[in-house]
Amino acid sequence: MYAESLQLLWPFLVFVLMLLVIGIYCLFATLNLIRALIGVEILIKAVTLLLIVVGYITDHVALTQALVITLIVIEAVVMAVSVGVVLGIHTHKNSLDIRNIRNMKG
Amino acid sequence: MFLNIIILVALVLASLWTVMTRSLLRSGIGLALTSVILAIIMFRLASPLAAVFELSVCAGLISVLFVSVISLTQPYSQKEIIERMKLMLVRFRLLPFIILGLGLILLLIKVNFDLILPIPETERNVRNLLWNFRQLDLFGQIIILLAGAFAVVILFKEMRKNVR
Amino acid sequence: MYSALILKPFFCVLIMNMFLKGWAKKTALWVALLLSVAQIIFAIFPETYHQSSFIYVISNFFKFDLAADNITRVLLLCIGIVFFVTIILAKQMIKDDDRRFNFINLLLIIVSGLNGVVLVTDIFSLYVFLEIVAVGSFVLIAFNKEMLALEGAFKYIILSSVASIMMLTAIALLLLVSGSTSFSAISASLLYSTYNPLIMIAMITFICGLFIKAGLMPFHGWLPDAYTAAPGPVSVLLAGVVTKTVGVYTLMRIVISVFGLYLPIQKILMFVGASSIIFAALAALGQTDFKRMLSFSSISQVGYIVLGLGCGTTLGIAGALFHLFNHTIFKSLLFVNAATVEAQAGTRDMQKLGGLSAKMPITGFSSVLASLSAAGIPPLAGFWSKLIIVIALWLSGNYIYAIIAVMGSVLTLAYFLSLQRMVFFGKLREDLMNIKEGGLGFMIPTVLLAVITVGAGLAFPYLLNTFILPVSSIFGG
Amino acid sequence: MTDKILLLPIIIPLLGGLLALLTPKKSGALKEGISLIAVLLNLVVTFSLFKSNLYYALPWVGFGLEFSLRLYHFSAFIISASAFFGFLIMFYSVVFMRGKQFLNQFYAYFLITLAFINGAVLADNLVIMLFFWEGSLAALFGLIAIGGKGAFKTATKAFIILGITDLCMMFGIALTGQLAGTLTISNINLPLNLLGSLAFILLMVGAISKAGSMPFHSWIPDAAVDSPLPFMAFMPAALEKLLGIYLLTRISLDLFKLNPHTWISIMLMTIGSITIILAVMMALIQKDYKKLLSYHAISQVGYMILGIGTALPVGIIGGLFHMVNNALYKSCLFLTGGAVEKEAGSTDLAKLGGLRKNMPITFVCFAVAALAISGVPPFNGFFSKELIYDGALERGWIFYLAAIVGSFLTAASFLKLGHAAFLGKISDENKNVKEAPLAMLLPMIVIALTCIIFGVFNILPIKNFIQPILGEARLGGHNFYGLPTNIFLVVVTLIVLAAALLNHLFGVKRYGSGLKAVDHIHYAPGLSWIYNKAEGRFFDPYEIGLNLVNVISRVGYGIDRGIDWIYDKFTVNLTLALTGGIRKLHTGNFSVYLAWSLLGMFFVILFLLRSI
Repeated sequence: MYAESLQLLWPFLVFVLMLLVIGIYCLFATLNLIRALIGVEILIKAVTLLLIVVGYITDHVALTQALVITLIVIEAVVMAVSVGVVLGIHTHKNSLDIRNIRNMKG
Repeated sequence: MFLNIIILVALVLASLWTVMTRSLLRSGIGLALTSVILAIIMFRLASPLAAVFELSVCAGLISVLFVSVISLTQPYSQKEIIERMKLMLVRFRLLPFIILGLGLILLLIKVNFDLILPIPETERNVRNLLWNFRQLDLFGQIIILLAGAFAVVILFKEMRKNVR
Repeated sequence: MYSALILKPFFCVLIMNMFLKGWAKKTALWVALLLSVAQIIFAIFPETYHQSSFIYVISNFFKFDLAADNITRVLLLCIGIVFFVTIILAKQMIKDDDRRFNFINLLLIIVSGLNGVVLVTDIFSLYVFLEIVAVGSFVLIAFNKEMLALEGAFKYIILSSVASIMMLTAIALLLLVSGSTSFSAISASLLYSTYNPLIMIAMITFICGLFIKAGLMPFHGWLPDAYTAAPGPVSVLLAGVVTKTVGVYTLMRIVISVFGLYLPIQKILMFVGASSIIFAALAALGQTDFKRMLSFSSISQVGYIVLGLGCGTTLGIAGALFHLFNHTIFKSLLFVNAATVEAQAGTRDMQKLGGLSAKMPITGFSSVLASLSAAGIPPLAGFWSKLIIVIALWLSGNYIYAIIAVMGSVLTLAYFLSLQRMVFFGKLREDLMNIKEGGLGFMIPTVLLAVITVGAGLAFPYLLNTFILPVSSIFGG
Repeated sequence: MTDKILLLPIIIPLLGGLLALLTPKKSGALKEGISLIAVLLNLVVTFSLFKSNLYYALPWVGFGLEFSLRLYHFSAFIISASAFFGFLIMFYSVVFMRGKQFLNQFYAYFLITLAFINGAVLADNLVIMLFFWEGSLAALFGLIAIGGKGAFKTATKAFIILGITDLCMMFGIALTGQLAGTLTISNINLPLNLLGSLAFILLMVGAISKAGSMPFHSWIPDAAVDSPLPFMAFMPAALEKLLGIYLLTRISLDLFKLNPHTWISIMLMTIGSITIILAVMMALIQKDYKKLLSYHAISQVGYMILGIGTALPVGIIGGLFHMVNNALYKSCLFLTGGAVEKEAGSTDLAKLGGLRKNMPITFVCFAVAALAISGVPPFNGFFSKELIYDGALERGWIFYLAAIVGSFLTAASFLKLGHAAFLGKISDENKNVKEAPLAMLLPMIVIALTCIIFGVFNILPIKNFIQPILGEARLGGHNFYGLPTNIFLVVVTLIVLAAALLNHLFGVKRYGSGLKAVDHIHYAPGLSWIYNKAEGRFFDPYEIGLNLVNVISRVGYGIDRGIDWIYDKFTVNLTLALTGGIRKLHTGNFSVYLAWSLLGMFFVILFLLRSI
């Protein structure tokens, strides 16, 4: 039974990897602060999926669900704070362009 | 399994659309869509409670947060928008091909994980498990919510003062 | 009884906000000060606390799985000291009652989170507390809502989130073999599957996440910006304990007691540590912003700690721990000096400063002490910790790394000398003629930290015995 | 109890220094009292310990580090000597420094230096020695830095140069410990094979840079201008020589067995010879009292290194004796310089002149010390130089030649200095200059007297202090005190000295009309007719010789500045280029930072998968 469920791992892992690549690519390519946050969101979605899949495969569903619930709460708080920071930048510059936050260099 | 794969493909497509769509508003809605599809997968993988949370918090709360922020900020002038459209397309043009290639190649490879899986756990009730074994996490959630409350106080409330 | 360390700051925040808000706005400062002193006393004399006191009865009600050894005590002490210093600085630098109340609340939350990070025995709870500290830090960096501060906070948010993703991925993959998230279960299950590539990747992903949080050289991009842009007290807190606890201590704990010291991991740690030492020191050499130079110096010093850890011997880890403590003290001191200079002179640009030593003798002298300690000049504390690390590297046969460590020391000296020359020595500029020594709120932390730096250097043999022993106890059991 | 007394020479000055640092700024007398009591106690303790053999070991932090101190004839000799100089110079500085800035720090650093040097000499463990050694470096930094404007830069320069050489020493100690398997000095006895030679060179670099040899010297002349003057008499002239040469002797005699057939011996002698010639060339063209002396402080180290480098008993005895003598007359010279600076207000030779009448005692002390450093019999410098010549001639005429040429130039430059400062006509502004106060004269007189005593009764130091260092076995029954045995060398020396005098007289006659240098007849009445007679003949060779000397001096100057450039510019520019590159990489764009992190992780994973 273990071996059988282990075979499920690879396809799921591939999709998790695809989501991760989308998120990272978004972080690299975007010129908009909010879209950068959306990229982070997609990364978190990928990890959530991975946790659920691992719980399903190892039959630790209760544990992973508990972890995922905590994770979602934390995600919400982090996003609220980040949005606050982005709004702060917007009040200063009246723009969401990512090139506004390259003042500190060297 | 076949159905699972289809839903997963839908998930990836939704997230691609989220990242690549031109309007930020649509991007926020796309995020909600991604969350909903993820919740469906969670239901199918025997994790209903997590799915409910995902639906209510991520698809609900966070999407509302994003959409409201996007509508609060009028990001660009008209000229800027046109200029950025082009830039955006150039920058994201590669992404679908990368994802497609990556997915196809990796799915075709057959990988065997030589793992010894752990023994299934005995406690099956999520609520009992959270309360009995993961009390520290619960407590952590409360603290971080408190921190979030202060963050909102500091970052949002005082901001109003400054703007006026 | 350790759960009280997490609970007390939390309940203070709760009670102050729910029932006594009007009264608490004036007194929050003193409550926090009291808590910090209590934490310092607890860290030094853990036996003095009575099991039967009220707070412990309450805390026994919670079923927290916490553990502490002597390394933890050192970290608790560091947290207590920097906590204390930050409160006094906040009293000096934040004048508005409302804003200060918010600051203290967040500070208490961060301390609660830091104590949690230090004490937990579960890898997912570790992640939760890391996030608590991170969220608190985001807000505190952006506290003044100046443009640069928001910029620093945003970079920190993105990089820290990516680090969290890495750690969560690792946790999920480790769950595949362990079925549990507690340290003991993971380390037990790793015995059978260490050399499985998937597990190897999981371990290294987790470690890389911690590298980002600790700000080691290729992973450090956010750190100088965040430290530079943060308000004075927050820089002290961040540089003094936050990155040290969140990044370095966690790295130590995970590598020593969960993953175990495997040779490839050791090699990676040493390489990353050495590259941090050299490149960050070189980057620091060219800075003109006081705090930015200190931030790069911080990266470089963390490199020493990781180098000592990667060495893997008892001596190396003892040296790393001792350097962690020393670094906390002298880098906090330097950031306090930076805050003083910025408050008094109105600028951090070192090219616009000069000759301050004549007008600000205490600040000038203490910064010389801290710089010399950081550069490893005997008999200050920094010399001993670096010496132990170098000896440990030499004895374990890593001659090249030992040489790099010594070379890094020379570079450290070089940039601190240029800092001293630009800020405290030389000719006093005319527009700074009326500058005065900072107020009492600056001087108390300065003198306190300077005394600890000198004292730790002189009482070194005694301290070493209290540092060597805990490390060997970890290896023993 | 008895062996714990070894801690006293370290603790007394250290405590005194800390107390001096803590005394209030206004109570000048208290500080002076504390400092004087500390040096006096130190003197008493070290002298009372003089004949004893003690060993004190404190089980310390473990892992091979033991806090062990060892007192035997050599270290007892060195700490007594440093206590002697410390006492006299402290006595002198109490008056000299009065009214200057940073008095607290001056006394504190002075005493702490003394404590650390005592510690370094007594230490019987290489790491403990390194600890005290580095500590004295930190105090040195402080002592230079309190000098005044420009002093901080000089202090930094000294710190960087000595820091780098101490780094070499650190590696040397690590290597020695590795080779010998122990860090306890008295248990180490290594052969000079390939690694051994490397360890020797690394340790040697630390030792000779402390002593101030070329090419690690360039901070000393700068410090002479910027730092307080008693510092110059104390550190570069006396204590650093003692410490550096002490270590050099220890590593040559005890840690490694240096013998005349090794290339290391040749290398040491070469370093010594080059230092002698180049530094004295530089000294010749100086126009400042202190700067001229400081170049001599470098040049004299060359003799000591040459002497020890010969690896022959006669040379080593000569080198050690020269170390003592140099410390005596060089500190005496610096003290006279201090007296002149204090009274006349300047050390620029162009502004001085004719001070002989106003400051007779200072002049006499100067004359004694100058004669001693030039190697005129029967002063002490003569005897030590003769011993070194003897050793050098045995190893090769070229080294002897270098030494004798150095001697000639030394004598010439001191004639010039003495003439310009004390003889000649006094300028109007210096008419009212008075003799220095008694407290400043006393140390000079004591040291000058010691110079004479060590010369006339040279059996005293050589038999009691220096010969025991080598031990009976190496001496092989020879004794090196008394009059020089090699008459040929003595004759050559005398000829050279006479030539220097002649040279000087011609120079005065030819160029000194502006100075109205008739006074040189007072200086050497018996030689005036020789001078008159030889004027025509010697005119051209003198001119040519002077030009030649000038050219060589310029070359020496170039080399000196070149070395300076390496320290000052090259390393700085290299680091600046690296720094600029790294700074350019920080573009402020967070996706760049993210890319570094991910690339870092990628490579780490690659490394890991490869290593499985």
